[in-house]
Order: sequence, then C-alpha cells, then structure tokens
Amino acid sequence: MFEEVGTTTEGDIIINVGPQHPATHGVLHLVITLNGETIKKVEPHLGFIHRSIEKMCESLTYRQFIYVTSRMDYLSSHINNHACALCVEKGLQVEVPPRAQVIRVLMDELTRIASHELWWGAMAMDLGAFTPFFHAFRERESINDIMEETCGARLTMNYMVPGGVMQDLHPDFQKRVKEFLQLYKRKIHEYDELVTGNIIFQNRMKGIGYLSPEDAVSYGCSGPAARGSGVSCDIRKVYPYEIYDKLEFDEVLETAGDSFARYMIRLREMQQSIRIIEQLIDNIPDGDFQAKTKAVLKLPKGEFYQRVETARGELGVYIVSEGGTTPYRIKFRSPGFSNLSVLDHIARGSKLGDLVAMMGTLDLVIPDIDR
Amino acid sequence: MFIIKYIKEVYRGVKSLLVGMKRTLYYFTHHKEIITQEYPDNRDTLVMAERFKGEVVMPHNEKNEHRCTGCQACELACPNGTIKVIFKNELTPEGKKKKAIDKLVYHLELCTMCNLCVEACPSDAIKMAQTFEHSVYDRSELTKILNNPGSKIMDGVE
Amino acid sequence: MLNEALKNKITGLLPTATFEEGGEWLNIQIDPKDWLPFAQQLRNDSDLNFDYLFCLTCIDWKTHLTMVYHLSSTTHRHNIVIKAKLDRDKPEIETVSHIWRTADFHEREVYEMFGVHFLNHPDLRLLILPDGWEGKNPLRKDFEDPINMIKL
Amino acid sequence: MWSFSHIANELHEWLSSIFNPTWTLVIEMVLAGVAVIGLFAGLGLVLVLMERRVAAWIQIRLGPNRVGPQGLLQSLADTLKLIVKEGLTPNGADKLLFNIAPFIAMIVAMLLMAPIAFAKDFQLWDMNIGVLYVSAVSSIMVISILMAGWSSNNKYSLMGAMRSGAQIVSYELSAGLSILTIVVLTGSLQISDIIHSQATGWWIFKGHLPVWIAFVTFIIAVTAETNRAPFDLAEAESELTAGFHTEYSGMKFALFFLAEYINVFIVCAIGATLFLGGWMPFHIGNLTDFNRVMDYIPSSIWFFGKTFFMIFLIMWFRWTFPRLRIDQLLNLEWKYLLPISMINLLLATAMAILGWHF
Repeated sequence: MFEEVGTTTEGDIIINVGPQHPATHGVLHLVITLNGETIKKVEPHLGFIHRSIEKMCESLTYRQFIYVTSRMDYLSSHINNHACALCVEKGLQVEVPPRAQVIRVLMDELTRIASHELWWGAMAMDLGAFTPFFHAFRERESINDIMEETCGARLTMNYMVPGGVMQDLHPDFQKRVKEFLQLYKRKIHEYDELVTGNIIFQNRMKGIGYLSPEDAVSYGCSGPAARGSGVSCDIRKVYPYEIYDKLEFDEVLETAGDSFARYMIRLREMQQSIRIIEQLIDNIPDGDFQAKTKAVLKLPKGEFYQRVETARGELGVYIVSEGGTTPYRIKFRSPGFSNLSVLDHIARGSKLGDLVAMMGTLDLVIPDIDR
Repeated sequence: MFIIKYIKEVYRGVKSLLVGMKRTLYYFTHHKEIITQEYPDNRDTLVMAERFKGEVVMPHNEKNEHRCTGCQACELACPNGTIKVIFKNELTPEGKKKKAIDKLVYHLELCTMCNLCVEACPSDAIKMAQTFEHSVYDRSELTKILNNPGSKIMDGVE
Repeated sequence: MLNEALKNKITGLLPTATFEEGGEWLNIQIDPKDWLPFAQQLRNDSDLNFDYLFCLTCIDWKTHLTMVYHLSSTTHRHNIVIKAKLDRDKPEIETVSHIWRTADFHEREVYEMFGVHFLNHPDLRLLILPDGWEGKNPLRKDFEDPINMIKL
Repeated sequence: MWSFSHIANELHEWLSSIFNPTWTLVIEMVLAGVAVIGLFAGLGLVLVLMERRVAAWIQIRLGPNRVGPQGLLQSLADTLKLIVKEGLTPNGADKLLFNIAPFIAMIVAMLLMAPIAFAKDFQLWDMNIGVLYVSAVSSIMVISILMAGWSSNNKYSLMGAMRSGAQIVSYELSAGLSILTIVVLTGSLQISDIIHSQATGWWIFKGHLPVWIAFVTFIIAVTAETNRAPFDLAEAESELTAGFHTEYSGMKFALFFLAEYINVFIVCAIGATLFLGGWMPFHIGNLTDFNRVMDYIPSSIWFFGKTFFMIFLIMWFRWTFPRLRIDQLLNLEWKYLLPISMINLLLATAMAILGWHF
C-alpha cells in the first residue's frame, strides 16, 4: 500500500479476479499484478453490492432496523441482530430476562457453527476438493432445520428484538439440538480425515500468508484472522457481553500466523461452541422470553457502542441518537472490511494459487464488506 | 539421516492420502448416507416447520369474517412499506357510520418475512403462512389483497 | 487504565483537549490540527499503547462534520473515543493510516461517503463508489437520489 | 463366444465371401473408422455419466436422475445442448488457431486409439513400437492446449496453457520411465508381446516391488498428464476460472471435454495393458481348472473391466484430494517421482537380468 501505486515493470500481467470469479464467493473485485505466477500487488475494488445499509437504517425505527442487519453478514445473521439488539438495550436500559439471554447465546453459537461449517466446505472447494463442501452442508443443514423450527427462517431469521427474542423456543428445540450434537460428534473426525490431515492440503496451507501479531493489530484484524497470529481478541472473553462471562470456554489461540493456523482456529472454535451449547442446553431457565418494552422505542440522546464477536471477528454497532425514534447515524464496524485490507499485505510474493487459500482463511463474506 | 527422513515423509504423505480415500470410498459404497431430498417429487410428503415464514395471510372463519380492525399497526411496523390499509365507511346495524377496512394490500415482492407486522397486530388478524412457492409470471400477481371480497370484521373484535 | 487516570494522562499530553461526560468510554474532543502528533503519542506511549483502531467513522451534524476514532489497547484493555470537529464545506484532517494501517481503508470509505479529505493519505481514491462518481457524498444528510432511494 | 475377436473374424469371413480382398480391406477400414468414432461418442457419454455418478455418491448426493431411466440419458441431453449452442470466437482471438485447437486435441485422442488391444486378436494396428508410439503421440496433446490458451487472447487461458505445458512435459518423464520398467521386463515394445508375456500372471502380481512402484508412479503421472484433479492446474476453476478453455463454448468446448475423457480412457487402457495384462484373463500358475473358468469370460470384458477399474481410481482421486500448487506440482515430479522411478528402473533392470521375477 505504501509503495508507489502502479509500479509495474515490463512482463507483469494485470488480471481481474472478479467481480464474477469462483474464488471470491460473491462479487469482490481484485485487481492483481502478477509476475509470472507470483503476486506483486492485490488491490480490492469494492461496492458491487453496496446497499448503504447505514443510510437505510437512518430512516427505520429501532425495532425495524434490526432485520436489515441480517443482510450484512448473512452467515452470522443472528449475531448481527444480537449486536443491534444489545446496543438498543444499552440505550434503553432494559433488563433482558435470563431465559432470553440463554436463548440468544444458544442461537449465536449455533450460528457460529453453521457459519464455520460453510466456511470449511468453501475453503476446501477453493483448494479444489469438492467433496468436503457437501459433507459440511449435511451438518449445517441440521442447524438450519433447528433455526427454521424456532425462528421461522433458515438464513435471515430476525429473531432478536430489543428486550429479548421474538418467539419462545420451539418445544422440540432441546431434542433437536441434542440430535445435532450427536451427529456432529459422530462426523467430526471426518473433517480431519478428508481435509486437515491431508498432505496436499497441509502443504498448501502451511507457511502461506504469514501475518505477524503487530500487523494483525495494526490492520485491525479480528476474529480467527487475528487469533491465528496469537492476538487475544475474542470479544466474548475480553469484553464479555450477555452471559458469556459466566460460561466456561477457552479462547482459541494459535501462534503460527499462517493460513493453517487460521484454519485450525476455526475448527477448534467449533468445538468451543459445542462446549457452550452443551453447558446451556439443559439449563435453559424458565420465565419470559422478552422484556416488557414500549411499543415505540425512543433512545435517549447520546452515543452507544456495542461490540460482539461474530463468526468472522469483531462487529461494532455505533448508534448516535438525537432522542428520536430513529437513529441519527448508525455505523457498523464490520469484521470483513478490516480483514480484507490485510490481504494485499499477506499476499505479496506468494503464488496465485495461494491467494485463493488466503482469501479462504480470511473468510470474506462480501455483503459484510460492502454493507 | 536424510534418506530416512525422506522415506518417512513419503510414507506419511501416502498414508494421509489413503485415509482420505478410505473415507470417500465409505460414502461411495454406503448409499443410505445420501441426504438428497428430491424436492418436486416429495411435495406430497413435505412438511414445513409450523413457524416457517412464507407469506402474510389473513385467516377468515367459515362466515367470511376476519379479525382485522384496521388499526394500521402492521402498516407502521413494516420496515418496507409492504402493507397498505385502505378504508371504507360502513353502516352499522344501528345506522351509524363506522370505519372499516376495504382492502388490506400486501406486496409480497417487497416483503422480507421479518414477522414484525404479525408481532405488532393487537387482534391476531394476520399470521404467517407456510407456503414458499411464490414464483409467478407477472410481477403484479405478487400484490395481494389479504381480506376476502365481501368479508366483515368478526363480532366482538375491537 | 481507568477513565479517570486516562483523563489525567491525556490532559498532560494535550492540554487543549476537552472531555465529554457520559458514555461508557472516555470521550475526548480535540482540534483537528492537533490530531497527528496526538495520535502518535497515543500509539507510542507505553502507558497508553492504543494499538488497535477498531472503528473510524464520521457523523454529519448538518452544521459540521465530526470525525470519530474508537481506539483500544490490546495490552492494557482500555478504550477511548477521539472526536474532531471539521468544517463542513472544506473538511480536512491528517491521515493516520501510517500509524494504524486499518485506517487506510476506513479513511477511503469516509472520504467517499462524507467527502473528508485526509491529508497525506497514500492512496485516497474511491473504494466503494463507482469510478468517476460525481455529485454529493452519499452518507451526508442532504444527499438525495430520487432514482435509487425509496422513501416510505 | 461374444468376444470382439470372434465377431471380427465372422465379419471378415462374411465380407471376404462377397467382395474381393481389396474391397474387403476398404470396407473394413471404413467400418473401423466408424467404430472408433462411435466408440468415442459412446465412451464420452458413458464416462461423463460415470464421473457424475461417482462424484455424487462420494458427495452423498444422488447424481443425475431426471433424464431417462436413472438419469442414464443425461449426458446425451448435455451433448444435444452443446451441439445447438453457439460456438463463439472472441474478437481479439487468433481465429485460425482458436478454431483448430479443439480438433487437434480430438485427433490426438483418435491417433492414440490405434495400438490399443481391445480384445484378443482385436487391435487396429499392432505396430512393433506400440508403447513408444503412445507416449510420443500423447505429448502432442500439449500443443493443442498451448494453441487454445495462446489464441484465446485471455490471460487466464494463457496462464492455464503455460501451467499445462510445464506440467505435461515434466510428467511425461516419469510416465515414460514407469512404462519402460515393463518394457525392460518384457523385452519388447509391441503391445501384443507385452500382453502375451502376462499369460502366466499379470505384471502387477509377478513383478514384485519395482512393478508396484512403477504402477503407482504411472497412475500419478498419467493423472497429471491428463490434467485431472488433483493436478488440474491447467483449468483450476477456483484460480483461473476454467484455464485454457475459458473462452470456448458450444461444440468446441465439448470437443475439449470429450478429448479429456478419451485421454483418460486411453491412459487407463495403457495402464491396464502394461500392468494388469490387458485382455489377458486372470490366471494362477498351474491351476488349470481355475484358469479354464477364467478363460470362459470374454477377453473384451477383461479389458474393459480393468480399464474401468483404473478410470474409477482416477475419478476417486479427483473427488477426494485438493489441488496442488504449481511449484508443489513440479516439486513432486522432479524431487520425488523422477528419482524414485529412475532407481526403480535400475531395480527392474537388475531383476530382469537376474531373472528374479516369475
């Protein structure tokens, strides 16, 4: 970024990866300068699906704007909604009933597993192995079924409302989650057999895309991308929200800083999510699933910031209120945007095939970057 | 020693590949693991989750009566302007003029199935249906009128 | 460090800074001219060590613009919010993209959405908007787009 | 009874009784040509369907099941679609090379069909340099890929073609050396000699360690040579969208597609011939009763069974492994396969001289 822009020498090829390209999982446009197979520069061009969600939210009320945030990072839509609900609750000073808190955390962790499952399949597909994609979808499908049963939708649920959750849990919820846990435990070793242990896969991932801890912090990386470099940044541990401070789970850290470390972080994070679900699934307290709130919500004048840990990293919701029924300004600090900015730094000097692997391990979701 | 390291490397690599091949062979030979749902063929047996949000409908009873009072709560709650309530004046049996809904227009093409209108409704007049095959040949078919023609409000619903 | 201690420390570094009460984090209002040296002090002072710029945005207050920087420290785990008031007609502020690299992309986003010019930014081009975008900055309050914006 | 050689002999006698020898030869040649083209089309359809089925079952799916009974006509429908599609030529492309390239790929695949023994005494051309001919002609394939990549005027295509060139040229070496292992043991380049030398047992059984190593090397090398995953760098779709055939559409694309599958069939047929005895039935030493039972199975079934087993192996690889990177691909060849197969060739030579094999 800090060299002169356009320092191409003779023999360099400039290719456009995207906006329609199989490896970008959406409409990301990368302009890549190549010398043979070696990458000299990666320059992202964004905005192909920018919907200006921040502007849209300025005209929606505090109840209405939550649903739009499902469309940012559609793979962890529950966690996005959760962040918004928490931020509004912070302004309203509402006490969320314990049952709602547990339900929210359960849903968050299920979403996190589902998101990592999809990432795992897509990651393997980026490297040319198609089979893991379908195997990952088998487990993800059962999470989606659970979501559909309780929330009424599979991807963009809009289940969180300020003060709790929209509906109570479905009576079958506990049974279905336990079935899922059994399925997951029966199949988890296949992940190692098919992909993790594979010599080709390990050679493709190890030592690729090294990101030092200092750079990770400086580039604003968060989530697995930063934890792969050994930066402790799990918001659930560092700035706990909801009931995460009462739960037993470990912050997963790797020190290698390469693509394989980021890969292992996500696989191990799924185990921690399973651990959280196992702690909570039999201990859902009785009571209300929603706190009593006014029909029309008005936040007091002021600024409210809420950070949560999504499947991709730190999501920040920054609401500036003028005391009305709609936010005056709202800003979403999306994890993907910062994680993308590091791509040029780590990709320089590696091969074209590595770029695909690095993009896979950064787990870019384009609507999250473009918002 | 170099040569032993080299052979060990090859052995480990080949072993990891064989482990993966064993796993795929298992799935190749075990067809009961297949998870494909043959969707258009299983339409008769397909059961949607009872809370699935497909589209907004207004249930009517057998006397062609609905529960909608026309309070516009759903219209206000909707983030996209999906619902529009159109009023008419109706004469009550006592001869008084009373405001009642003429049409409850619902634009399915704008709806994001966020369930906020159903939550907002104070008289449980609308609910989510479990349909999902919404494709039509003309966009105008997606604009629906939720109340049946000639329907009235149910007695006792205020 | 707690908010009170941070307040004392920062008053020592930049006497002209004013503090806003309320909110969970310490809000510091500074003059845009002081921003670059102040930022370097925040980043390099071992007691403060604000190495993580987790949010950078701008607010259009119709009379002026306010740049908002949310800073955090990964070693001391404390957070502050820096605000700088900018002139709405000619908004200019020094870039911090060489202190916190993440500011590079965020400043480019603010540049096109609010029209803030970041002085000495290495690569201040449009990032999200299409090339050759002319007209107003989309996130300003007076932005109107009759074709693509649907008013309810 | 139902073996190809039997039918061919019947046909030959019947034709000879009607026409004079010259016309018989001409008609037989025409028939052979038609049969080869028919075989091409048939093999293409069968292999595409097989690939999709194998992929589906490995990926816990059902696979094609809409067109025809059990989806058997799916690849026919696909072919029909590809035939009626427009074959576009990009504006900046070198039109001549662009249009010729798929035909060269096809011609190479057709040429390779000549020395393959499909059944007992059923071979188009049993030349004395059969194996050498196969490895020589199959390297022409790279020219068509380079032509396609260069003439498309597309950077993805060019990169795919260059990758493919480096890859095919390198892997030709270890494929050749592993073929040479069998040639050393047999003492002949002629396909029929190689098959007859396996009458007492296939080389994979009686050749001990050198042949096993050669077999593994051969499979890896031919997988790379035919540009199949995990060595499909020439068309690596997550990196280069589709590599050298990015700009091709319609029937020209289909020809590349078909040529790829035919090449897979041919290299598997060569592998089956060299290591698994071609059409030679499975014989165990002096168990005459057992051997006689085996002889009842027609030789064509033996040949196609072995070939399809090899094809399944290659498909199995494709749907299990991730793709290699270009430098790792070349490392694998030059640092692992080539030294191993060279040492292996020495071993095989020693074994052949000392007569250690059965």
